[in-house]
Parts: sequence; structure tokens; C-alpha cells
Amino acid sequence: MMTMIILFMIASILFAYVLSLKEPKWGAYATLIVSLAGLVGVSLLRGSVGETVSFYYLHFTVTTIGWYFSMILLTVYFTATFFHPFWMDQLIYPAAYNALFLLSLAGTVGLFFAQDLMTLFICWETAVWSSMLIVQQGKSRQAAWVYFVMSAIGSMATLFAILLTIFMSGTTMITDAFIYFMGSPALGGLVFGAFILSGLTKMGIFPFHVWLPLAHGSAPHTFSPVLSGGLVKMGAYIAYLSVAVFPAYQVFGDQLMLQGVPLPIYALMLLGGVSIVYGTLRAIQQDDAKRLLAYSSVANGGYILIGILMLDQMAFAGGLMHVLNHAVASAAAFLAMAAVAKRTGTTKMSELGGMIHRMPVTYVVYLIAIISMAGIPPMGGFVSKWLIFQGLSHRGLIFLATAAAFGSIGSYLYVFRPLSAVFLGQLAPKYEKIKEADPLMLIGMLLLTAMSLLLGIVPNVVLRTIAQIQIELGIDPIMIKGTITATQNGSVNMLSVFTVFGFGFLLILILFLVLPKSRRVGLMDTYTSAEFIHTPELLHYGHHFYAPFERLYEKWPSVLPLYQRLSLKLKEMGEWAETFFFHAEPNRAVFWMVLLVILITVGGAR
Amino acid sequence: MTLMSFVYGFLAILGAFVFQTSLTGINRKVTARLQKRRGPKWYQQFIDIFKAFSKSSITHGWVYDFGAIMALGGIAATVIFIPVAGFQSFPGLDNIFVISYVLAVGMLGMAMSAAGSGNPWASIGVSRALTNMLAYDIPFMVIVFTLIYQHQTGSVSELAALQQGAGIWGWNAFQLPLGGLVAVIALFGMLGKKPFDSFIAPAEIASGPMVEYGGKQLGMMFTLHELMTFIEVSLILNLFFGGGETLWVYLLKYAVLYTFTNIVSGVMPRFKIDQAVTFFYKVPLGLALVQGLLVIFGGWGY
Amino acid sequence: MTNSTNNWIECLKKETGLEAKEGTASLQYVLDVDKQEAHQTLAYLKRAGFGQLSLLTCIDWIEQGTFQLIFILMHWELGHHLIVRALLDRENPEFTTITDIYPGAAYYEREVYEFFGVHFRGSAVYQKPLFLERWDDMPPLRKDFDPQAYSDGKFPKREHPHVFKANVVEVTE
Amino acid sequence: MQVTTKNDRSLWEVIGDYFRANSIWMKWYCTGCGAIEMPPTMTSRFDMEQLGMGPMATPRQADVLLITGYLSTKTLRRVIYSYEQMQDPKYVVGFGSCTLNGGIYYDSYATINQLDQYLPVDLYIAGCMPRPEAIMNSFATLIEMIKKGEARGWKHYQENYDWYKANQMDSLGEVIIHDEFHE
Repeated sequence: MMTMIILFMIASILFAYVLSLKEPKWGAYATLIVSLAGLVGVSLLRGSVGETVSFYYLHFTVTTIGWYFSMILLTVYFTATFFHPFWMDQLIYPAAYNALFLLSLAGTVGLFFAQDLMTLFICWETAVWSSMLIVQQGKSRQAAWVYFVMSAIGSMATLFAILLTIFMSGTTMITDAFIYFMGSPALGGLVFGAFILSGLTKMGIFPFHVWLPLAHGSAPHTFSPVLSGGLVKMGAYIAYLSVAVFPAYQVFGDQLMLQGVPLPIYALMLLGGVSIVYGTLRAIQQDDAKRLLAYSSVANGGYILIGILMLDQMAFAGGLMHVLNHAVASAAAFLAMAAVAKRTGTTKMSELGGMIHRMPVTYVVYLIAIISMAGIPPMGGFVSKWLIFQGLSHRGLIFLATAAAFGSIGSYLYVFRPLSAVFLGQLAPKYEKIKEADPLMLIGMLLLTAMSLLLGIVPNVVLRTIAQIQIELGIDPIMIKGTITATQNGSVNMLSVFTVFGFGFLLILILFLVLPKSRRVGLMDTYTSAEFIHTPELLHYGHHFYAPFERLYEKWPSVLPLYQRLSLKLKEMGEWAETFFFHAEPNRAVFWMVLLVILITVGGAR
Repeated sequence: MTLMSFVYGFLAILGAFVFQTSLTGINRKVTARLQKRRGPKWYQQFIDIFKAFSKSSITHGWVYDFGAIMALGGIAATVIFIPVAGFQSFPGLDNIFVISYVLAVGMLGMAMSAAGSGNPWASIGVSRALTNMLAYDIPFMVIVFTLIYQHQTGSVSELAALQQGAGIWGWNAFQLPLGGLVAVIALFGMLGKKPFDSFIAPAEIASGPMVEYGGKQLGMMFTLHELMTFIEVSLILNLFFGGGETLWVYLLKYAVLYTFTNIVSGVMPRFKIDQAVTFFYKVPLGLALVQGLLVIFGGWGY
Repeated sequence: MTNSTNNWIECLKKETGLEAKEGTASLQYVLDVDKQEAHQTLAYLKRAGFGQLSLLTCIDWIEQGTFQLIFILMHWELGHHLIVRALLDRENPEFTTITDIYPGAAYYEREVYEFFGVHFRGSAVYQKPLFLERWDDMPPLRKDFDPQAYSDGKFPKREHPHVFKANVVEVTE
Repeated sequence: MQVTTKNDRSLWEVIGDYFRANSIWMKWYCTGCGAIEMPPTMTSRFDMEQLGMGPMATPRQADVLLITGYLSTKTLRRVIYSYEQMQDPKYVVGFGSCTLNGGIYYDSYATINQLDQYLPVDLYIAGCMPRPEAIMNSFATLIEMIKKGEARGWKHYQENYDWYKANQMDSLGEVIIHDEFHE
């Protein structure tokens, strides 16, 4: 089964490429079918946990956690492909886009099933490189560069950790190799730090978040959902490996403990907390909807990191579930924005408005997505955030809890902003004629919407898998009984919450319908302090939505200038070095070459 | 979950509405007396709400109506979750986070409906309301985290029950005095009482989110306001003032607490929204963190 | 009066031969100019420090058959107000726009045109309506405009036994 | 001009009129000098709230439109706009002689002379300006009128909409102005 999936993936990449060369639209449909087949194939793997497959030097194995992550990734990829047929004419190299899209899919799925460290690294690099080449096809080439450099930092650190691990332990199998460090805390700390670095850069944890808004904001509209909903979650998997498979809590066992968390792990969690606060504050400021959602990914990455690093009964389950919830919600939100961008040609919130009167279904998709993202019941995001809150308050990690609360309430602010500025408010006359998104795009988006809703009402479907992961790790599993999700600090029955909410809604609906019908008036017939205004754009409140609040922190320093200065210095150094080797005068180059030859000869002789 | 639960839930909504609306009317009289006026009749608030329902109304599109229904529906559902003197229509649903997040459904609905009217005042009001929420909720949440850590339970009714039996000194407001202070300040922000009422400033932004509501939608918003007040005061009452052993004790405590906030806000000016944020992040958040650290690392309250 | 105060008065006299007189209030000066030289005088005054045009308005001297344009300028360093006055022919009221000197005058010119019918040559916008939405009669602040007649024709009146006409009493010394 | 005098309210209307009589929210459009008489009427000396009255921020929420003094044609356009944004049933109260017959501005080219030509006035208060006592007295009268179902100006406006519109057009040309400041 596993072999078949892998072979199918590789074959389909070539197939999609050739097909797209002939007719890009067919290639786009091919990506849809391939990702669907991948989704079905991987979902069948659920029963065959423990199965291993080897291809020359690549070793794969089916694990529950790998299955869980691959399902998330495949769902996001699958729903994003519904948009592909409509975007082929906007891409410069549609054939390359389709092939790279599938290649990154194959890379990520391979990563989650990797059995040994080298396979892990190769799959990781495949996913990173292919996605980088796709980002480059978007609005900005610089964004792809920043993305690449940031990934390279993480990759190099991870490669170092992997080589060190293989060298020290003498084995490449992930589980066996990491156990070795139980006995050597000092080396273990180094490997842990280097290994998790790639996860941090990928998740966009502060201070490695700079690539995220750039890449998400300027990637092709169809790829942003995959970046945010899918590829960022690779970082979560690395975080999982480095804390759950790597015996981090044992390695740091002799460190200072803060409420049961070793100091190095606590420091990483604090970074997650900073990411939540920072991502929230920056998201509130953005004017571009996609950049706003990208910063929200930074904040949600913080939740996931904190949850996974806790490695306990509640917050760990919450963190893993949040990977799914955020992937679904974020992909849906990005796709809704892509649909709007398809029709209007912009994602700038100050230029849009009133889209609900033209694209009501897209509005509903976005609404459900943000309800989930903000963690409001009865959508999925609530359950995972609730579990993380329960875990944090149970342990008494008050600063992290403060950051989590800030990110949670702050998310109301930033998710409401596009809702209000893009979909609600006044409809500009230039958008008077636009139509609802195509049915195929709507199907993709509505699939995610239905998932968000289902995850909220019956979260235990997913929590059952997570409980199994917890059992495999040897920690207390999350308690689920029927529709009740229980923790040590109390339980919640999401089905009941949904029912009660529906009951309240129904009561008020009856009240509303019993009362006399309202008269429909135009949007411009609104209270304007009795002044006559005939320009809808002037009545639309979209610029600097939270101006008084933004003003409180707009002067705060940003890390971006620091990176810019660093890159400038690096560039200068490179140019300086370049003058040594490639000077206009040939004699200098000849000198270096001769020196090199002498060195090689001398060294070789020895 | 039986049919009776729904009946009790409906009665809870109705009771909360009647009680809080009467109390609002009485408090309008109290405010009037503070200002040396005679004030309206005690049932004036009922007349106002029913009058709004009796008038004709307009709509600005489906989201304007849908948001209003979602707002009032969400808030009405939240009332069902609130344990009153230990009684709940649906036992086991009173987790503090559930209540505070279900409350957000109603707020989101209201914000959606208001912004859907296309009026810029409404959007400004919503932006202020959300900013205000970000300000008061963080100190409050920190105290809630502290309470959950201390008592190892997140259930509101259990937290209320734990305070009973030891008299007035068993209340969290006296056990954790800093936290109690923070909670009461946060209550002012929750209720939108002065000095934190800049999001409905009538003369400044034409009553903010409410600007376009008239007729039945206005009546629904007034009802929503009464129910939301009930939820918020009940939450603080249950968490910090020991709830109530019997219904009458509960209602009496409730009336005292609400009247207290009303009297204090009657003599307050209004903060600008950025001043409110700065205030909440300086004083109450600081106090809340100090209280939390004392409980978690200092062992206070054990 | 210091030297610097009188500086612009003396310079004005030297350069253009015009003499600014002291006005009724302190720090207030009055300058009567010809219609033809008003433009260059204003340009000179702006260079001399009168950076602000506080008001441009008009007076209808119906007995003399003239309109009087009033420019009130302000000197920010000295705090002086200067009232520059120019007479126009009432039958054919024309003036050259001063928007090239004081751009803000555009709105004052529109107002003066609307209420007095003075034409400002060189300005593209002076005929656009400003205050009187949909005005359909002669400029209303001209003295020969009869508001009573206009009001009677335009606004219905309540039938009333009393006469509300004011009884004008001539006061003789 | 059609005049309705018959008063056949259904039971619901009678109940609704009871609520509406006891809770009158005013859209208080300060058109002229009469606005200054309102603060004493609202504050502790006369305390309008004891009648269930109070000021409201927008016409959507308000029941009664107070025309507090002279009305220039420019203002009248805005007043009509505000009036039409109010929700039925709605009432209009004209303050002082200016709204009755033009008052001291009877011969002005810019102010109208008789408000009820343009809007259905339910109640006039005499005086220049009416003092708070007179205002309170008139509000008590208004409450009685609403209770008895006599304050039917809004219905009158609906039934004779063409007559009112024609009057408005005669004096104003157009109600909703289109010019460079409103585009």
C-alpha cells in the first residue's frame, strides 16, 4: 500500500508536468485528482501502523502521528487544488507550478512517514525547495529569497544535528538514534536546539517570523493556503519530534524546573508566547488581508508550539488538534481571500468593501473560518484553544497563559477587520458587477467550512486519534467519553453547547419572525448626521480600523531592520571577498589559483 | 439533556430578562436621584424595550438581520449556561472558558450586524468595542487562570460552591483581594459603564454600533444588553462573591453588585479608548499578575 | 510704535506711493487702493509679510453705485490686521481673481459672487454655487433685492389676522 | 389634501400607543435658538426623564422630532431627510413662533415660514422661545395625544405624501442635494 502511494506520487508529478505543458487546465485538474487519490490512499493507511518500506537509502514507516499530519496536509492541498483551474492563465510557468505543487506534497507526506534521519532531511529539503520555487512565481522575488534564507538557517542547523546524532549514536533510525542522548545531557541539549531550529523557522516563531508575511503575502493566491495551512505545519511536526521522540524532558531533567517544565523548554515556550503577542499586534496593523492572515499564522504557530512542548495530557492534545483546526481555518480564510482576489484583483482591505452583497457564500466560508480561528464555539478552534488554556492554567504557567489570552482576544480584532472591511460595509460602484466565485471553488471552500463545523461539534473524532498518539508516547491520554471531552479541570460537551446555541438561535429567530417584517432600504440610506453623501467609498470605514490602538505601539522597534542590516553586512562581506578572487586584474585570480594548487599538492602529498 | 432542560433554559432566559430589566429601571431611578432628579418609573426599561418592538423597522440586507439574531441568540444561549445559585439547566456546561467564549458569539454577531449596516459610525463603534474588550479581558483572564490553578477546577458553579460556607471571608474577593479588585474594574469594562463606555458614546459617534438600529432590531439590541449584563455580573458574582446559597441571596447580592457599579459609573467621566487600554494594561494587569505570582509561587490562598 | 512696525508702511509708501492709515482698533490699518492696482498691492503685501487672507467680502453702497471689496490681511509676526479696500462699478462689477496670490481666496470669491454677483476674471471656479443650494434669483445681499417679496413668493405663509410688518420709526435729531 | 379624522385602532395599536406614549425618545435636531431651552428641560430642574423621555443619538432610534426654532431652507432639507429616516410611528413638535409663522424671520429669503407645509406637525409650542415649563406642558399634551391615538401626523404624511412633496419641491427645488460637497 505504502509503496503504491509513493510510486503513484512520483509518477503523477511527471504526468502532471507533461499534461500541463500540453494544456495547463488539464494539468490543474490532474493535481486535483492526484491529491484526492493521495488523500484516499493515505487514509487507508490508518490500519497499517508499523508497516515499513525502503527505497534504496530512503526508509519510510507508517505511524499514527505521521498519518494524522499527512491527512491534514493532504486535506489542505486537496482543497487548494479546486482553485487551480482558474489560476493557470495567471501563472508564468503553469506546468512547473503543477509539478512543483505535487512535488512539495510528496515531500511533506514523505517527511511525516520518514523512518530515518536522512530520509527526513531529504524530504524536508524537497518540500522547502519546491515551495520556494512556487513562491517565486508570485508577486515578489525577494519574498522567495527571504523564505529560502530563513529555511536554509533551519536546514543547516538540522543537518548539523542529524549528522551529529548519526555520528554519536551510530544509527540513522529516528527513534533509536535519539534515545542515545538520554545519557549525555550536554550533547543532547545541543542536538535538541539545533534540531528544533528548523521547526521554529518553519512555524515562523519569533524572531524567525519575517519570511512568513512576505512569502504568504506574495505567493500565488492558490499557494498561500497551502503555505499557511500546510507547509507551516511541518514545523509543528519537527517540534513534535524534538520534544516527544527526542527525550527532551529527560535530557533536561537536571535543569531548573519551572512549574514542571525545564528551563530550556520553558524558554522555547516563552518564544511561542512572544510569537502570539507579536503576531497578534502586527496582524492588527496590516492592510493587506493576506499579510494579516500570515501574521495570524505566526500567532497560531505560537499556540501550537506551546501546546506541543507541554507534552502533557491536555495542552499537548490541544496543540496537536490546533494543527488541524488552524490548517483548516487558515486554508479556508486564504481561499476565501483568493476568491475575492480572483474577482476584484486585490486583497488590500482599504480598496474593497461590501463583498457580501455579491459573494455571500464566500462570506459564509470566511465567517466560519474566522470563528474557528478566533476560537469561538461551536467551531473547531475553540476546542483546541480550550485544551491549551486548560493545560496552561493547570500547570500555573501564568505568563504563557497571559500571552495565550491576549492572542485569543486579540484574534477577534484582527479576524474581524477583513470581515468588516472586505465583506461588510459599503459596496464600491466599481464592484457593482462582480459575481460569486465559481462553483468548483465554492466546493473546495465549503469542504473546509464543513470540516471546521464538524470539528467543533464532534471534536472527539479527532481527539481519539490524538489520544492514541498520547498512549504511544506513554503519557496520559485525553479523556473522551461519547461527546464529552474531559480534562482534569473540567469537561465540555461540544454537542450540547451546539444544541443549546441552536436552541437560543431558534428562540430568537421565532421572535424575529413573529414581529412585523422590516422594510428593505439601500446601503446608502444610512445615518450620516443628516448630511447628503452620494459616494459609497467615503462611507466605508476600512483604513486603519484600530487606529487608536495601533497608535499605542506603532513606534515599537521591529526586528526587520536588524535583519536588513545583517543582510547588508553579509552582502558587503561577500563583495569584499569577491574582490580577492574575481578582481578585474587577472594576476590576482592566478595567484589564488596557484596557491590553491600548491595547497592541494602539499596536502595530497601528506 | 431532556425536554425539561430546554424548558428550564427558556425560563432562565425569561427570568434573567425580567430581573435585569427591572433592576436597570430601578437603577435609572438611582442615577436620577444621584443627579437630584425624580427619575423615570421603575418599569420604564420594559416600556422602552416593548415600545421599540412595537415600531416599524428597516433592514440593510440579510447580514444585518442575521447578525442581530445571531447576537441575541448567542447571548440567550449563554444565559442558559450561567449557574444561578447552583442551578443549571444543562449541568456540566458551565466551564468558565466556554461561557466567556460563547459570549463572544453574541458579540461577533452584533459587530457583524452593525458593520453590515454600512454606517461608518457603527464600524468605529465596533472597533472601539473590540479594543475595549482586548483591554479588560486580559487582566480578567489572568485572574481566572489563577483561580483555576488554585482550585483545580474551571467550572463556575464549583468555584462558587467552594467559596460558600466560610461566610463573607470565604469569598475570593477577600481571599484574593487584588484579584477581586481587578475583577470589579474589569466588570466596568465588560458592562461598558463609564469610564469605559467610549464605544457607545452617543454625542461622539452617534451611539456607535447601535446607530442604524430602529424598531424591532433596536428592541433586540436592548434585550441583548440586559441579558449580557446579567451574564457578566453573574460571572463576577459567581467567581468572586461566592454566588448564592439560595436564589434570594443570589439575587440580592446581584442587585447590590450591579447597583454599586451603576453608582460608581454615575460620577465618572469617560476615557478615550487608548486611555482605557493604557489604564487596563498598567494598573489591573499589573495587579492581576502580582496576585497570580503570589498564588502560584508564593502559595497565597492555600 | 517701533521701527519694524512702520517698516512695511514706509516701504509701501516708497514703492507704490500708497499710504496705510491707522484703523479704529489697535494694530489695525486701512488701505484704500484702486481697482487696477489692487492686485499688485496685494502681491507686494504678501511678500511684505501679510501671509494670511483672513476675509474677502463685499459691501453694497447702493447710493454711490459702487461695490466695495474688502480684503482683511494678517501679519503673523507683527500681529497687524490690514484692511485693503477697493471700489468696483456696481453696474458691471468685475475684478481679477487673487487666487494666484492667496489660493484660499477661491472660496471667498465664490461666496462674493453668490451673494453680490461680482465676477472674478481668471478664476475657473468662482461661478460654482457654494452656500445657497439651488438659488434661483438675483444675488440676495444686493441692496436692491427684496427679501419680503422673495419670501412671499417662495414660502407659503399662515393666514393670520395680525400684521407682522415692523413699524419703522424715523428718528430725528 | 386628505384629512383623516376617524380613529379606529386595533387592540395591538392601542397597546403599542400606550408604550409609545410612555417612552418618547427624541431626535433633537438643533435648528435654532430654541435648542438652548432643552438642557434645563432635561436636567434636574425639570427632569424630562420622569415622563419617560430622553434624547437619542440617531433618527432611527427616535420617536419625536423637535424643530427647535427657525428653519433655513438648507436645514429644512436635512430635517426632511432625517424625518424620513425615522421609524413609524413618529411625531413632530414645532417650537416657537418661527415654525408657526416665521417669527422674526418672517421676511427672510432663507427661512421658511410655516413648518406644517413641509412636515406633519403634531404639536406647536407658542413662544419666542418657549420656556421649559411650556415645553414640559406640551410634552404632557403630546403623551395624552399619543395615548388617545390623536398624534397621527406620520400617517397623514404617508397619505398625503404627494402634497407634502409638492410643497417641498416648490420651496426647495430638490430635497436631496447633489453638488460638489456631497459627491
